[in-house]
Amino acid sequence: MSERYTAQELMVAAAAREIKDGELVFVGMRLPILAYGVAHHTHAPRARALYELGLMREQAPDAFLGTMGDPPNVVGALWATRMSNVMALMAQGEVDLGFIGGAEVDRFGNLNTSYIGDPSRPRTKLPGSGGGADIAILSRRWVTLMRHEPRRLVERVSYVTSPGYGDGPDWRRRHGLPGGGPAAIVTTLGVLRFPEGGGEAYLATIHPGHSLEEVRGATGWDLTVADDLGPTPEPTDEELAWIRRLDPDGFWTRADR
Amino acid sequence: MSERYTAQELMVAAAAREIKDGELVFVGMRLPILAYGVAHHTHAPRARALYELGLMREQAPDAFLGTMGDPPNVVGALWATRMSNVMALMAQGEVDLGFIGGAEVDRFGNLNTSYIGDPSRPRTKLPGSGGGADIAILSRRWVTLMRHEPRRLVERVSYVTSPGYGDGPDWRRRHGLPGGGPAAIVTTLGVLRFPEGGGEAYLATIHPGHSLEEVRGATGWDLTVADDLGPTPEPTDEELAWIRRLDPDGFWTRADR
Amino acid sequence: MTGGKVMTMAEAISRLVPDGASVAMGTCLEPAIPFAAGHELIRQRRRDLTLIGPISDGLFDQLIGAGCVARIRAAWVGNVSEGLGHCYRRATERGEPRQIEVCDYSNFAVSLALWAAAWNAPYLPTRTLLGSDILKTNPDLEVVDGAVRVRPLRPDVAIVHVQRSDPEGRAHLWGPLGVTEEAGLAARRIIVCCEELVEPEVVLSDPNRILFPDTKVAAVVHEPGGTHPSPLQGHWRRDHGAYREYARRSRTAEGYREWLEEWVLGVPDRRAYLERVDRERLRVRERRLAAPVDYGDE
Amino acid sequence: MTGGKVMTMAEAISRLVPDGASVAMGTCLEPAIPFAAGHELIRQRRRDLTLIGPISDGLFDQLIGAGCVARIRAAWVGNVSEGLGHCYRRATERGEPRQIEVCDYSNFAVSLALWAAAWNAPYLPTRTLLGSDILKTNPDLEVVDGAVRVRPLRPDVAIVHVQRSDPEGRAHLWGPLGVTEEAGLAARRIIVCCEELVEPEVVLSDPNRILFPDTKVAAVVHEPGGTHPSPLQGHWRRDHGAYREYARRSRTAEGYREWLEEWVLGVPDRRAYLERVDRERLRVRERRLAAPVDYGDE
Repeated sequence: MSERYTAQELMVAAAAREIKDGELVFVGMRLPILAYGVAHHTHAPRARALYELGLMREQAPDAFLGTMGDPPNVVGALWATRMSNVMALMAQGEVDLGFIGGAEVDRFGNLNTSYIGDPSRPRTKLPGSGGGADIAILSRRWVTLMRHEPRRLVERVSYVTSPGYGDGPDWRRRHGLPGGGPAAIVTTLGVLRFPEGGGEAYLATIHPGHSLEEVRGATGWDLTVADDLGPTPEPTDEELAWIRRLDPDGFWTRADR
Repeated sequence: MSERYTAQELMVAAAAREIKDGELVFVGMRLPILAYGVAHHTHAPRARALYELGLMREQAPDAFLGTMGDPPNVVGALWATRMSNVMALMAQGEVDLGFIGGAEVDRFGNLNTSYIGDPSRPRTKLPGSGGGADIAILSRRWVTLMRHEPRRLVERVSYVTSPGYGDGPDWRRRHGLPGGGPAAIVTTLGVLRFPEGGGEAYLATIHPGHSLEEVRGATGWDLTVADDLGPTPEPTDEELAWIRRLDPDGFWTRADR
Repeated sequence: MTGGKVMTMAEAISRLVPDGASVAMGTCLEPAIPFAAGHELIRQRRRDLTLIGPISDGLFDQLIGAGCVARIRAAWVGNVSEGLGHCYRRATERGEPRQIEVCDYSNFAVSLALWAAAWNAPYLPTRTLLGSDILKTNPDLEVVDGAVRVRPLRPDVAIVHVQRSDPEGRAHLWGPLGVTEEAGLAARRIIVCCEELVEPEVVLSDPNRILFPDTKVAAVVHEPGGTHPSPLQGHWRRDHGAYREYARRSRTAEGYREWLEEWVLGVPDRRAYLERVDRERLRVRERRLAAPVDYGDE
Repeated sequence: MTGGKVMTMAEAISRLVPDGASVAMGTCLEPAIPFAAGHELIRQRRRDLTLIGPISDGLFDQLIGAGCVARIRAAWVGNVSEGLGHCYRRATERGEPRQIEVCDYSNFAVSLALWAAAWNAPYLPTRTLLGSDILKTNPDLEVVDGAVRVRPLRPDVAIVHVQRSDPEGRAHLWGPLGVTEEAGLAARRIIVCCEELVEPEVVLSDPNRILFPDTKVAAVVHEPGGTHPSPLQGHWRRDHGAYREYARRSRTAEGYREWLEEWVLGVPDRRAYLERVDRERLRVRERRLAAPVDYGDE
């Protein structure tokens, strides 16, 4: 860990880099809102955002957003409409990249944001899908962000809210899921990716200041590691400047978040 | 026939009286637009109109309308929206009365506005359903207006665009049609009605100046006649005044229309 | 103003509507019909089109008469104030100028078919059309378990005329919307014809009034008066006389051809067409401004 | 202004939301949440409600904690900026203050379920939710022929907060619409809460912006500030601090009860509530007016 930036700031920068210029991005709650803002203001000025509550934008407001529904996110929008209309675009395969907040993920990228334990009397009730399942099933590829802990990165999630690759590469096709599946898991320790065509997550980069042993110890399955495993690039000064401008009080990116 | 009014004016007045105050009326093309205007300005000031192109009104504009989409029909509307939204209300059973223009009708009130003869090479190609089939199937009751000729009032239509009572009283229930079915056929010679619960049309009133023999001769089936067969009430002076105000050039109501 | 996706009608039709395309038009029903686009299709002698729409007040009849059309997917084709569509009759009854295939719908079914395509649903189930013979003359409708399954209709192009758009196709339309929103969402691409071409600030000041995502819009054509003889709220009243004249003259194939020569083939573009119309009689002069709306955010 | 369907929040809730009712709220997602209506439901000790909505940013959690709720039909329940819903957790994990039933949806599925009800369709088929365990914890979802059938959701009441309405309930809402339109059309009745109660001329000047038919609207409540702590375009920013405070205090059942006493049970109505909020900090001051629109017809 560096004193230049917090783990959250590194995650936001890493998430932002998943966005390619010109893409249509389905932006979920919380950190992804900030990631889209950073991407727009740095390397992806033409990336567009869709928000499930019914907005399309081609630029991020130069303002703090606690939620996608904060008033500055409406001013300058290219379209303020119904949820079903933005979902329509995703159902048509128009969304290149979606972001989903995660609570628990497994080696095949299946996400659980619903129940830990028996759904009829769960040990922990999580908030639920929101648009997560829709993004996981319908977008061309998607990325999730979460804290890297053994209880979060597990061998097999007990409840699949937002399907990844199910039990292996062919599972999505067999079940008729139209979208492409997860592309990356950005955690507090590293970035996990999936092989072309789907399958099991592998560790692609480790965040500066962390070790492979630490990552393995914090992962609930026997983690595959990329042949070319390297460090996650640090946030640039420009990225950090934008993160701090869009989140001036560290609402999302303070070290204690 | 009187010199006080044309046959078309009598039809409009008779159609207007089918509208009860406070009802929600699905207003079709052409004469029904005028009928709603007359009803609103005379006995049914609180009747509301729905127009399939996406309008709801609680008053008729004091202006000539060639179509429901003429600009005066939008000013003062209670709702300007999508077709599917006004159809939603009808699908929910909220529409008390619908009007459908007819080309050919049979004894059970089935309407054909599509094909005379074989559909693959019709003798006459009529314009089609428009919203007619939707009204016939979904509204609580409906009324059609047409010229009274043997080629129009036929034993059995060759193509059912907008279903009436099919082949008898139980037909709609058997086929799952939610709406109530036809209530009246307003013609140039009289008004035909249907028995409670549906079934075969009978002659309820004859327009002044016409005889039962004339009506029977112009009907393509052996027409049942009401026990209390009487004359269709003439248009009142107030009704005629409104008809002529809303159709000042006789666009819809000249004798040669 | 130019730039963005702005082009002439001739360019838009030439680039975006090939022979054999399926085209949604007249999606507001009686108002805002893109006649200028239809006439350009005729001038460019487009062939084998599939026309999609709820009703068409005149335009589909003209395209059928000109031989542009192979297939109709609509609820109604004719002339709303005058009645039958004479070219439609000649094509279906006698195969003149060519045979066309008709897939029957009701208005609601057209909308549902477009929503099915917009949402990428395999079909939408409804109780409308139960008991109608429309089920027999449209293979894309099927009764299963007591409901009619309406299969998706995905137009290659939707052509709409709106009151205003910016050069990127952020379009504001007001008045009755018909099936315009679902047609735009269902279509692969949209051609926006606009009465006024405005700066982006104008349309972005009211994002709730933007009809559909500009990502679908492939061309913006500034074509004032492009809806004549159909009306456009805030701009033009309906030209009932022109509809009557068309109905009268199109009663015979010869009359139709003369009408076509006079009003379409013999004029190079919409500007020249409008010079032949007594437009001032139709122009809306009184303004009725909507109450202001405040999108303030801070 | 009075007359029409105007009544107080206490009257509207008392007349239109009985015990056991199904209620759609929070249909715009994060903005325009009718907190004032929710708090009145709590004060009137409504019981056995079914809550319907896509996500609920705080409100459903509060109603669950107060024991008003028997069933949740939603895609997400929690606190968008803070995370988990602590009352939701206590109810589902430990049955405190009572057991609740959860029917899981995704956001898109909530919308489709409402559209199915609006169109009176038996279900709507979609490919979303394929492969998700949500299919196992919601009996109103079923996979048939490779598509998920989403059955209709018909709320007894939809409660919406809009920027302005007239006394008959012709409501203008702007900003993100979420599932508000389909919730209103699907519902048997609508309660419109409005920031401004205006003359009919204001809303009728822009009929395209009217949300849904006033025939569905049973009550109009003039309740300025009724969405706090959620935002309302043109009027109020989101009170992130209030969300944080609620998350912090509701972490324990005791903390929640103290919060409830202080902010809901101990205040008679919204006016009194707002006196406790530092509102000026949240008020939108800058105006951003939409470009004018002309509905002229002659």
